[in-house]
Amino acid sequence: MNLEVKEPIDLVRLSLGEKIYIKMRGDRELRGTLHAFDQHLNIVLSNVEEVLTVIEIDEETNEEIMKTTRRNFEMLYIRGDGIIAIAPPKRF
Amino acid sequence: MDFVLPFEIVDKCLGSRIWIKAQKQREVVGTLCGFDADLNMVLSDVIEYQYKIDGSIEKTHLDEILLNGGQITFLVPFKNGPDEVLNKQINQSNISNDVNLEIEKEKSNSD
Amino acid sequence: MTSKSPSDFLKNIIGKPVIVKLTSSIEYKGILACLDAYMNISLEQAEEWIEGQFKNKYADIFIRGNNVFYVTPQKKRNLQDL
Amino acid sequence: MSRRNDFKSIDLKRYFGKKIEIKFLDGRQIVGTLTGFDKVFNIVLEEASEYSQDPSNFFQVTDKLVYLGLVVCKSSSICVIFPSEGTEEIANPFEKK
Amino acid sequence: MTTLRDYVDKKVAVISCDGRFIVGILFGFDQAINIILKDCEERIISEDRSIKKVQLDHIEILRGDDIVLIGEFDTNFEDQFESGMKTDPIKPLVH
Amino acid sequence: MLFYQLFKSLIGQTITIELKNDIMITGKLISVDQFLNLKLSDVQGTDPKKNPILSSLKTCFIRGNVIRYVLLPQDQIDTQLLKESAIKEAAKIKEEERKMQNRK
Repeated sequence: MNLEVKEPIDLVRLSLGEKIYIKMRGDRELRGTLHAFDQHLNIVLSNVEEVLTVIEIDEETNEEIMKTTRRNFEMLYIRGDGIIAIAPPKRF
Repeated sequence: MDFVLPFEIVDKCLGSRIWIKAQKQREVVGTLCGFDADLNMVLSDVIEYQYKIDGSIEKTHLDEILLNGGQITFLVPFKNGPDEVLNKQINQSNISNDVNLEIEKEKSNSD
Repeated sequence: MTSKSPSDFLKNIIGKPVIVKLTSSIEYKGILACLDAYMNISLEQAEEWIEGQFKNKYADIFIRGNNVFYVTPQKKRNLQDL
Repeated sequence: MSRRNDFKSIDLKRYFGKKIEIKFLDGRQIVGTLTGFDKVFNIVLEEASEYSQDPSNFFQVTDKLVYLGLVVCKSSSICVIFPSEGTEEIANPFEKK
Repeated sequence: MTTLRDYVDKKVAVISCDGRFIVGILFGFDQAINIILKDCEERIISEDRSIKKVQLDHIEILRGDDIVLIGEFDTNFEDQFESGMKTDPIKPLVH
Repeated sequence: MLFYQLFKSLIGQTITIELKNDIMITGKLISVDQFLNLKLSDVQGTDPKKNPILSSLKTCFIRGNVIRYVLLPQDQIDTQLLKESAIKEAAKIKEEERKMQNRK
């Protein structure tokens, strides 16, 4: 397997089998082990933790507060068009 | 008035200023250095305008950028952007055909 | 020297510090490792800035092209890296 | 049976030299004289003006026109094209009485 | 192959990207999943999760890009609707 | 092709799909096409209390581009095979794009 990063997508290829961080639209972030990807960035991750950040307005103080909710999935297919960025392992 | 091709106009604008209206209430003005078939554009001496909901405008100056053509809504070649154009208040009640539309022409030195 | 076509512009800034601004206004500042026809970008030592505030640091990051608004050379290396 | 390879849904030649209006996907709207287009419907207008947008609601267009002049419109962001002549605004049929 | 052929002339339910729930007879479709529905009725789901049936007096043509899902409608589900069943409103789809 | 093959290998399995409008649907996968449109039978809302209206569907056709996630049955996925196929396909795509470049 050639270890060289010549194209951006090579960065994803080199992360196969590793734990990666994915930033998605809708303020979602995923962490999990990468098992598959294609040129559209469709992806399969295992042992996934999803963090969803929601901004809520506190009725009394009318302030914006950041609330995060977490979900876990054993094995997840992710459609590529929702992905903004991917960071390989040991780096986040 | 003869038939012109869109890309011919953009080609003629090489080296001149161009005003780009982009998605999400953004505008970009710069000197057109180059472009490709997807209208990705290289611009220099750039000003980026971000129009906000509260009516304020955020301006950013940049030396040179590669702009993603997918973000472009439309282009105004040879114009230097919102600061140059005097906001003309052209009153026009509605678009119905019997009301003849009075557009006050302002022949800017576009060439 | 103003580079001409998009590909010339890219050849000149590969390996240089750049700012990548996304359509959502998030900015990534880092060394441009490579870029492809879809404007997918990979950066090294990248910093993530949201609404002018530093958020995260990534040794490597892949950015999907359809989210990119523009790429621009960083004027001067930011102090954090020195 | 001749295969129609490029099905033309709208023949813009009819509007050449006429005043047309274009609404874009991001809510912008302009009016100008059609002077050119290509086969993917990138469009050139001359003597064009833009209806300035209501800053508080960007999808609401005001009557204020800002003169632009020569304009090149990107086909992928065009939503609606119509001739100014023969178009008039009607009451909103969906308004709850 | 996934096809809508076996839904033609059948009662189907369609969820659109702006969150509408429309029931009708599938009159036609194409590969881009543009569809034509006749004898349509819309199920309006309000904030209090109640469902109201509204007859539409027109043929509904929906572009493929505007469609979330098309399902084969189970007609003997009708009595459930009559019984004042409650369901969450359908949110608009954000790409 | 990689994910088309993956979903084809899951035909007959029960999967849960989360859509970009936050609706979650569970059903048995009956077919998939090259756009990754999916067709399910025995359909119901993953949480039937939230959207019982989905139980009015015998089978349903879901457009690929409205899908956010598909929750996959872990025991049905051969991750080693997936990894090898991903590498093979990435190399093939690169090869095709290189040929395209040379021809330009």
